[in-house]
Formats: sequence, structure tokens, C-alpha cells
Amino acid sequence: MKNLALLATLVTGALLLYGTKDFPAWGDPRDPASTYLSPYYIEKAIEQTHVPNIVTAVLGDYRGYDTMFETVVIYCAGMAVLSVLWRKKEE
Amino acid sequence: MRDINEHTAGEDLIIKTSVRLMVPFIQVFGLYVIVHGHYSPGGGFQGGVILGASFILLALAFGMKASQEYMTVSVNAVFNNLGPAIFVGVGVLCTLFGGLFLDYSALDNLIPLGVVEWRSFGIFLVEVGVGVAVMSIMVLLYWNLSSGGAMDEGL
Amino acid sequence: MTPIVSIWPLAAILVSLLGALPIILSDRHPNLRESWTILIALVKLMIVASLLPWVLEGGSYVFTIAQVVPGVPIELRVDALGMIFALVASCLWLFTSIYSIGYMRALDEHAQTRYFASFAVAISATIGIAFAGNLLTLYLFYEVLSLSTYPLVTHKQNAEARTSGRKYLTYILGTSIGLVLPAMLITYSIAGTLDFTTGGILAGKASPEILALLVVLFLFGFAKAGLMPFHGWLPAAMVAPTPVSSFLHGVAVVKAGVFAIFRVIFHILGPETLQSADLGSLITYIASVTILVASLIALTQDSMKRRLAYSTIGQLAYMVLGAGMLSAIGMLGGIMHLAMHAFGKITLFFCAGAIYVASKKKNISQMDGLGRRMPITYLAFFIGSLSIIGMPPLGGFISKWNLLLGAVEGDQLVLIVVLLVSSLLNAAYFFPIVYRGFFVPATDGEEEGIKEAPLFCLIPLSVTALVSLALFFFPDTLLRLARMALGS
Amino acid sequence: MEAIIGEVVAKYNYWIYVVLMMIGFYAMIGKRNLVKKLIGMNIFQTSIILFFVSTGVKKGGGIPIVDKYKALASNIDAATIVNPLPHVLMLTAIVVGVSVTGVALAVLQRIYREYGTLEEDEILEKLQR
Amino acid sequence: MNATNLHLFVLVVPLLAALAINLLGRRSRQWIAPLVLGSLAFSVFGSVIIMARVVEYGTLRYTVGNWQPPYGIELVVDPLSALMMVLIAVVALLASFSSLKSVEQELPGREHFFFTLYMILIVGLFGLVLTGDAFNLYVLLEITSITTYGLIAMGKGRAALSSFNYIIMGSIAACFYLLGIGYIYILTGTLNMADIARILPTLNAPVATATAIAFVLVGLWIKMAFFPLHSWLPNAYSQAPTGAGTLIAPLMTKVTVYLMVRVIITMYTPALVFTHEWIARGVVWAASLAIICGSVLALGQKDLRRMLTYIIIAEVGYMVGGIFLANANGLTGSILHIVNDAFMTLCLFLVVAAIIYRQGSVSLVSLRGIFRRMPITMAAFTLGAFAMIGVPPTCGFFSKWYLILGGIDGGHWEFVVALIVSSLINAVLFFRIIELGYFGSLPDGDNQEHAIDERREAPWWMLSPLVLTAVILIVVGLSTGPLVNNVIRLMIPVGF
Repeated sequence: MKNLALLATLVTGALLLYGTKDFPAWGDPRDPASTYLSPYYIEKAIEQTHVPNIVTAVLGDYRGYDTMFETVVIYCAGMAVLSVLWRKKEE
Repeated sequence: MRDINEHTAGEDLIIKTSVRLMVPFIQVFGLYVIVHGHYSPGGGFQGGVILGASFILLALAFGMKASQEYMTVSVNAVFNNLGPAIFVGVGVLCTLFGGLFLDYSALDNLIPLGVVEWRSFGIFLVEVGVGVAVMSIMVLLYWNLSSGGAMDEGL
Repeated sequence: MTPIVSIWPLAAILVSLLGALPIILSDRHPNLRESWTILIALVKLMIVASLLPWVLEGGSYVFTIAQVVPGVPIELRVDALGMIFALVASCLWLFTSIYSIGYMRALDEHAQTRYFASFAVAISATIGIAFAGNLLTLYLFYEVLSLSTYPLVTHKQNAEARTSGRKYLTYILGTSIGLVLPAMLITYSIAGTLDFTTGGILAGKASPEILALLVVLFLFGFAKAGLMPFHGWLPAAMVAPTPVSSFLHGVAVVKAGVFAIFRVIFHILGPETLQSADLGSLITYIASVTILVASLIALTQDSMKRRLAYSTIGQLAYMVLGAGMLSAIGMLGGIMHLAMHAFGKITLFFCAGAIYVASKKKNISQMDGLGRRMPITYLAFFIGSLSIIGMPPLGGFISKWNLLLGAVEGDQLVLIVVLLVSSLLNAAYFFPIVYRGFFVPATDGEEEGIKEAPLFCLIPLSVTALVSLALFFFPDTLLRLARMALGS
Repeated sequence: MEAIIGEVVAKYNYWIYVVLMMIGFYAMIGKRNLVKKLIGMNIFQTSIILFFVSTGVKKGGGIPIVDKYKALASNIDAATIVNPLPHVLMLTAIVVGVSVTGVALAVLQRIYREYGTLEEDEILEKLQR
Repeated sequence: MNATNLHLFVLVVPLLAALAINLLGRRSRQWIAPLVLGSLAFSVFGSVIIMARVVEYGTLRYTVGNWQPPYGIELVVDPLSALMMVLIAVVALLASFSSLKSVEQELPGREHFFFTLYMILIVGLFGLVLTGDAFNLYVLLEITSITTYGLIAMGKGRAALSSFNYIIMGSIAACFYLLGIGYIYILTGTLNMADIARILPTLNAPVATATAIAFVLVGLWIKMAFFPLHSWLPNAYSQAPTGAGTLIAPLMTKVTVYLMVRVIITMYTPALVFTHEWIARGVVWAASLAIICGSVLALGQKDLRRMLTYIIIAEVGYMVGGIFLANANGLTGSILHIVNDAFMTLCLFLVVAAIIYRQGSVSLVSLRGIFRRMPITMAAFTLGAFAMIGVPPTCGFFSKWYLILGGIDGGHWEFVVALIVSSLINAVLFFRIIELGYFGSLPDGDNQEHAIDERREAPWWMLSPLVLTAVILIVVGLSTGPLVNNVIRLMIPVGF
């Protein structure tokens, strides 16, 4: 069991590392992640939303739909905990 | 009941006093983090968590009952639902005023402030919603987990 | 001639399917319930008969129920071959319903409502098989028939019924899912269609090996035809009430299997295709083995119904044999035998049931001298057995004669021998019954109470006996239909 | 050899997160104590958060908060500011992680109420009986 | 409210209803039923309209917050997702009728919690089929997971333990998915599915792409309990409260399969996924194993509900295998089977709910003579059983038809054999139960003491959706042709 788990872990880790082979070097300003979408946010966010904190702008507006469900997630967590731990009120 | 509280809760004078001193500042700070999220690191979650933490601190120091005098269970329940409701409600409001879902600029038809200003303000509104939800849920989680669902004394 | 689009074929199916509802609803009132049954049977017969003239003129009706798979709708088509089966089935259902009223009441069986309702569903499935326009539709109704007969087979609901019900489903469902379904899909993926078309849909598309595989899958897949080694369910199913055995396991179900095999050989694989791949002999040999073995086993059976069951297995193999000859005359014989045997065998089963109702006797060894007590029944039995054996002046003669001609024409000596020997065997397992009935005196005076079965039983069996007599003198319509079915 | 070393050095962030991930993953599937499984889950999620945030990094990039009026006057050079999108995503991921942990803790309390232990083996043998 | 937002309202109305249920349900449970049924009825109505419009005008694209994709989050309603919306809405509505009754019996005092989670689960499912954004999909996946954890853990006895195992497996699944998305993001810099599909083929990064695909697929496989990763499902589904089972069992695995279709077709193009023929072949083999093992394990079960959960595992094998046959018939079969299997499972689980409501247990022994006690329920059960076996004209037959055809086209005979064998095993499984219920306790039977043979049919709240579902089974079966031609065919990519 333990060995199996260890094997699975090692395989997963090896796969993930092998997968990084094709990645650009870390922090390279020319990698797709920082050249495709983010410039738009950085340049346009402020004039489009007047929110200097770009993270807040993206969080609240561009990806507001995500944030909404994020709120729902934590709401679910609360309700789930309530319903799981619920017990008849004795006394 | 009370005496159990006295014994379970930290009856140490230092803890009680320091908590009593700190809580107001913590709460003000939490509000600041929510409101100032546009201009500095922060926003609904961060502020909500800080606010929640203040109540948890009360519960730790004075016992759960005491904290429930500051925020009663029913108020907490209302807050739980209020948070998401604000967020979704803003989204629905946008559609009602002819925009797409969560398109705050549409609210300009409600109160003309200027499209971009409304975007900024809409973000603020939803952040408040998030803050309320996170705060109340954090408190709720603490109450339940620490008391095994009984929601009375606990730690 | 272009086929006419008409809803009547569907109506012929639905009348008994929906008819099951009033039967169930009139659970509390037996008379009402049975009058419903008779009424539905009459209506169905009338509808089917009303379709006959146009078919006799060489026309056909089509009706598409639903588009399901590209190129293969759920479609009904009434042509000559289907017409024969539908006529026989719906006509005999009328007699059977009358008979079962007498039988079920005489033995006051339980759950008669369920009995009549599932009977109605079964018959509509049978008509559906007869009128199916392509293999998928046929398969659909074939499955419905298998499932709707389960409650009938297990009617008694005792341990014996349960085991034979299991056997029944294992054979029928197992083969249809395990053998027919893949065969059908292979055919579809080769031909792109499953419509029944004269000359088959696989001409020049499949290699002989594939064809041989398909033949085997289909022959054994349609296990209702009872080809050995997939015959075991039929004797087991004899625990059912006699009307069920007589109609379903003398006519509808088993003939459905044979009919499906006909459809496949004539309209899917195609005689010429099989001829060119030289697979006819494969079919005929499988059939001949079944014929001989079944007849031999029948000789050893003492229980009346089991003996009839094994004789049925043998006779079914005759029809497959005829189809397997792949010559016009042989196939004609096969089709004719489907009708002739139906009338003959149902008569025999009716008689067996009548004897059971009158004397509670199941085994042949106990039936000494009964013929004197119930002469009509025994006369009918005699006629029926003659027809099965294939003696003039009875319907069975015509079909067997054609089969023999087919064998001679194809100068296949083996088949000629098989046919003659098995006819002798038929005689050998039928005549003793009649002989015991009339000439062996009853052992002791315990026969006193016994008299003829109630009229409800007596009338149908005498009628069917007369019909199989009449079919010898007026077989024209059937012959004509059969010839048209073969497209000659 | 140099190539490999260069590769590793250029992407050591990935190595760190993978090691963390493996620790968490092993704890999740290998440990028999339910709480340890839960802790492993948290480590796993943290490693993923690290991974994402590290993808946002740009050499010489500043924080994604800028002076509003300067920005409106003259638009900003994207290369001087780190990629904000991963941060946004990870805010969501963090909340999700917290929620799952909360539910899991509640379920653990139920289990403890039920069996009086959190060792998987003991629970299983209780179930055998 | 103009119709452009209608598909979002299909999702938002149940969400608001969930909040309302939580608030008002505390006061009195009178509020719960109208809120649940009303909002779900609205969803059915709305999704049907959406379906009609999509079939008429083609795919409908919508950007939340009016930001052009890929900058904003895009919602895509193509024929497939419209179909799934209708499916989810209908199944949820039917299931909720029976859930309302069984929850009232099983979880008194907790109904408002239960139905809050219940509605949000439905919301999450709607969101999953709507979204066109890879990360949004992750968030929604977690919503459905968390609600499911909660719902399952509300059950009695072992439920908590099963739920915890599910939490661990579910989190692993979600994390794997997130890792895959992260790799994709590093490579392409975008999260919008259509955008990813556009950029990915232009890259020259085979290894990273393969890793990303692998992790996303494995994550989804864990969530759908694909064969070697199925261990969590039977306990979780069979110990959940009955009311939860009727919703979760039909929808969760099916929607996850839909996600896999979506990811393979829309996000990574099939060309990328099926580059290595041996991988596809391996997956089909695994699927065949899944089918066989699922069916065989089902044979060993003593309890109807556990038996059904193993059948679900086998059915997952059907769908995954059909997709990885990588030909048109197989894909058609899988998508068709998503719909059919949802209804079949719903039918059978509604039966389970009805029986449990009346006699508290569905262990095979307790089903003796059930036909006499609950004839209508068992009639519906028989129909559902026929659909599972694949008897025409019930819908189960036709999806099996396409799947086997796909197997023949692709030359995957192991898959064909597996399908046929599993049909046979299903026949055995279900006729074993039908026999028990039909013959009752025979004279040779062991237990004489249970002689409760008077009719005690379930209340109509549970009976009417059951009968309706049974009818749907046949209606869907007969309308296979239109379904395939008007909806599913449009989803088959040109490469096939």
C-alpha cells in the first residue's frame, strides 16, 4: 500500500517535472503568460474601471463571474458544516 | 453555563483586557481593508477574514456565548445569505437595466454617475458582498467546528 | 407496385396492445373481461383480413413509426410472407381465446386477468414480428414477445414454474442479445441498411466466411425456432397452462423464430448469395440433425405435452430445412409447413388440454380407453396427427410433399432419407396415443365420471381440425401468398 | 550536463512546487491517519498556489498596483508590472481550499463521534465487527 | 429582463431560491417545496426555450460583464450544452419531487440545509455545462463537489467516512485538473477554451501539452469514477441520504463525462488528444475492463442500491470507451448514452427511493413479493431494468447500438464483447430481482414470517415522477433519430 502510494507519487512528480521541459525560463518577460492577456489588463484596467489595484479590478470585474461562485463556494462550505454537524438540541 | 464559560474560556485578565482593547481596532482595520481594496492590497476576502477573526478572538477570550451576544446566531444566518445575495443581486440588477450579467456599467441607467465610475463602484459593491459573506461564514465555521455543532460553549 | 402508406398495420398491432388496458381494468368482472378478449381478437382478425386482398394483388402496405438509426427506421411493411404468418396467428388467437376461457374456468386458475393481459401483449408482438419492415423492427417485437410471455410461462408461480421461467429467459434472451444483436450490427455495418429486400442486402458485399458466421449466429440466435442445441426451453415451457403451450409454443413464439429465420435467409442474406457461398447444406444439415434427434426423443416421452413439444421441435426444423434447400420448391414447402403445422399442432395441444380438463391426466400411459369417453376429442387428435405426419387428405401433406420434391430436385439423397425416416418416426410417436385411446380397454372402472370437455374447449379444437382438413382441398390462397413471398 | 543544470536553475521554482506537491500527495494517499490526509491535502493545494503565483513573476516587475492619475495620463509599460491574473486565480483557489478544509474538518468530527478514532485501520476493523 | 440573459437566469433563479430556502426554511418548512419546485420549473421552461433557440439559430456566445473574450469569462451554449441544460433541469425537477418526501422522512429539522445544498449543486451543474472558461470550470467543479460532500455526509452511519474518502479523492481530482490548466496557462497564456484550442496546435511543446492533457483527463476520470479510480463511488452513493442519491447518481458522473467531451472536443482538439493511437487503444481496453468489472462486482451485491452504483461504474466505462473509439458512431453513442443513462439511473433510483420510503430497506431479501405490494413502482422498475439491459424500444438499446457500431467501425472487438457481456449480466442482475419480487416467498422459500402482502404504494409525490420517467425512457428511445440528427451530429468534429 505504502509502496504503491510512493510509486504513484514519484511517477506524478516525475511527469510534472518532465512536463516543464518545454516551459520558458522562469520570470522571462517574453513568455506567453505575461505577453498575451496580462498586458491588456495592466494597460486597460485602470482607464476602464478606475481601480488602481489591478488585481481587484480583474477579480471584481473582468473575472467577476468566478468571484461570484467563489462566494457561493464558501457559502456552501458554511451550510455543509452546519448540516453535517447538526444534532438534535437536547435538554 | 456561565461558570463553564469562566473555566473553559481563558479567564486570564491579560487576555481579556488585551482582546477587549484590540477587537475594535481589528474591526476598523477589517473595514478599511475592504473599503480600500481599490487602492491598496486588500478587498472583500481579506477584510472579511479580518472581521471574522475579530469575532473569533472574542469567542476565544470570553467564550462562545459572549461572542454570540455581539453577533447573534440569527444575525449571522442573515449575513450568510446576505453576502451572496448582494453579489448575485448586483449581477441581476445589471441585467434588469439592459446590460449583461455583472456588467456594472449598465447601472449607469439607474443613477447616472458615468460608466467607468459605475464599474469602479460596482466592484466595491460586490466586494462588500464578499466581505459580509466571508466574515459571517468564518465565524460560523469557528462556532460549529469548535463546539461540534452544539453552537453553545466549546473552547 | 409502389407500397401504400397506411396506418392499418399499426392498428392491427395496437388493437391488442391497448386492448390489454380494458382487460386489466375489468379485473373484477370475468365475463366482461373475456368478452373484451374475444372482441379484440375479432377486431384484429378483421383488420388483418382487410389487408389481405391488396397483398394478394402483389401490393404492400408500409408505415414508419419512428426514425431511430440512419437508414433503419422502426417501420412496418405488410408483404406476402408476413401476411401468411399474421393470418395464421390472428386466426388461431381467436380460437385460443375461446378455448382458454373454457380451460381457465374449468380449472379456475388464479390471476386470470394477468394471464389474458399478457396474452394480448404477446399476440400484438407476434403481429409486429409478422409486419416488421426491417430486421431492427423485427428484433424489437421479438424481444417484446420474449418478455411478455415470461408471466405466462411462470403462471403457476411455484418452484417448478420459476426454474423453467429461468431456463426460458436464459435461452431466449441470452441468444437474442448474445448472438442476434452482434449479427445484426455486423450486417448493418457491412450493408448500411437492414430493410427486408428480395434477394438480400449482402449480395457481393460479404466474404463467405462472414456469411457462414452470420448464418450460424442467426440460426442459433433465433432460439425460438428451437434448433438443437438451443431447444431446451421448449419442453421446459410446458409447465404453462395448455392454451399458452398450444398457441405460443405451438404457433406464435416458435413460428416467430422460424419466421425470423425465413426473413433473414430470404430477405437479408439472400438465397442466391448463400447459394454462391454454398451454405445451403450447412443449414440443411443443422436442421436434419434436429429433426431426427427430436423425433427420437419424442418417442421416449410419456408426458403428452412434452411429446408434443419435441414433435414441435422436429417440425420446426422441417421448415428451416425447406428454407435451407434454397430452391424455390423447397422454400415453398417450408413456408407452407409453417401454416399447415400451425393448424395441426394447435389441434393436438387443444386435445391434450381437453383431455387434461376432462380427466386430469397428463401421461399417455394413463390414457387407455379415453377415446371411447371423448370420441370428438380423439377424432380431432387423429386428424391433427395425420396432418403433422403429412398424410393425404390433410394440409400437412402438401407442405411435406413440396419439401420432398425440393429434396429430389436438388437430388440430395440424405435429405430424402431424413424426411422419410422422420415421417415414419412421427407416425410412430402419434399412433400409439390414438390406438390406446380407442382400442386398449380402460384398466378398471375409474373412467366412469369422464366425459367430453366443456364446449368452450370442444368447439375450437374441432374447428381447427376441420380447417387443417380443408387446407388440403383449398390451399390456393396460401400457395399463392407463398409463391409471392418467394418473388416468383 | 550543463544543459540539465542550466535547465534546473532556470526553472527551480517548478522543482520546489513539485517537491511540495509530492509531499502532500503522498500524505493524502499513503497516510492512514485521516487528519494527516487532510493536512496533506492542504500542502498539495498550497503547492499549486505557489506554482501559479510563480508563473506570474516577471524579472524586474513591480506589484500590480499603480498610481491612478499617472496611469491615466500615460499608459503603463506592461513589462514593469507582474502578471496579475495568477494572483486573481489563486485568491479563488485559496478560498476554495479553505472551504474544502472546513467541510472536511466537520466530516472528521462526525467520524470521530461515530467511531471514537481517526485512525483508518481502527475504523475499518470496527466496521468488520 | 430580455431573453439574451435567459440562460443565466436558468442558473441564477435556483441560486437565489437556495438563499431564500435557507432564510425562510428556518422559520417554517412550508416555504421549501414551493421554492424548490417553482425555481426548477422555471429552469426547465427556460432551458427548453434556450434549446429551441440554439437548435434554430446555432451556438450562442455570451460574455459575462460584457468584456470581450478572452479577457472576460465567456459562456458558450452550443447544441450539446443546451441539451445538457434541458437534461439537468428535467432530471432535477423530477428528482426533487421524490426528494422532498424522503428528506421530510429522513432528515427532519435539516430540510432547509439539505435543499440549500441541493439547489446549489444544481446551480453548479448548470454552470458547468454553460461555461467556456477553463478556470471557471474548476471553480464550478469545486462547488458541485463541496455540495456533494455535504449532502453525502448528512447520511447515517458510514456516510461520514465515505464522504471523507470522497473528499480526498475529489480534491486530488480537482488539484490534478488545476495543475493541467496551469500548464496550459503557462504555454498559451489564456484560459478561454476556444482560445486554447486556437493557440495550442500552433505551439511546439509536445511534452508539456501531453502532460497538461494527461492531468486534466486523469482529474476528470477520478471524478467520474472511471474503472481503476472508482473505489470511492459505491460507498458514497449508496450511503448518501435517499433524497440526495436520486439527484447525485443520475447527474454527477454524466456531467463529468460531458466535461470530458467538452475538454476533448472544444479545448484540446481531437487531433491533439488522439495523436498517439496506442493511448486511445489503451483507454478503450480500460473501458472494456471497467464495463466487465463493474457488472461482475454488481453481481456480488446484496443490496439493490449498491448494485446500481456498480452498474453506474460500468456505464461510465461505456461512455469513456465510446469517446476514445475516436469515430463518429462511438462519440454519438457516448453523448446519446449520457442522456439515456441519466434517465435510466434516475428511474431506478426513484424506485429505490419509493421502496425505502415504504419499507426502509432495499436489500434483495426485503424485495420478496414486492410486486404485490407496490405494483406500479415495480412496473416502472421493470421498464428501467429493460432499458439497462438494452431491450428496444427503450432508450438504452439505441445508445448501445451506436456504441457497438462504433466498436465494429474502429475494430475494437474487445469493446463490442464487453458491451454484449455486460448486457447479458445486466439481464441476470435485474431478472434476479424481478423474479424475487414476482414470486415472493415460495413454499420452499426460507422466510415465512414476512406476510405483508397488502398493497402499500408510495405516495403520488414519489409515484408520479417515477411513472413520468418510465414513459420518458420510451419517448427518448423512439425520438433517437431526431435527437441524433438535430443535436448530436452537430457536435461531431470534422476530423471524425
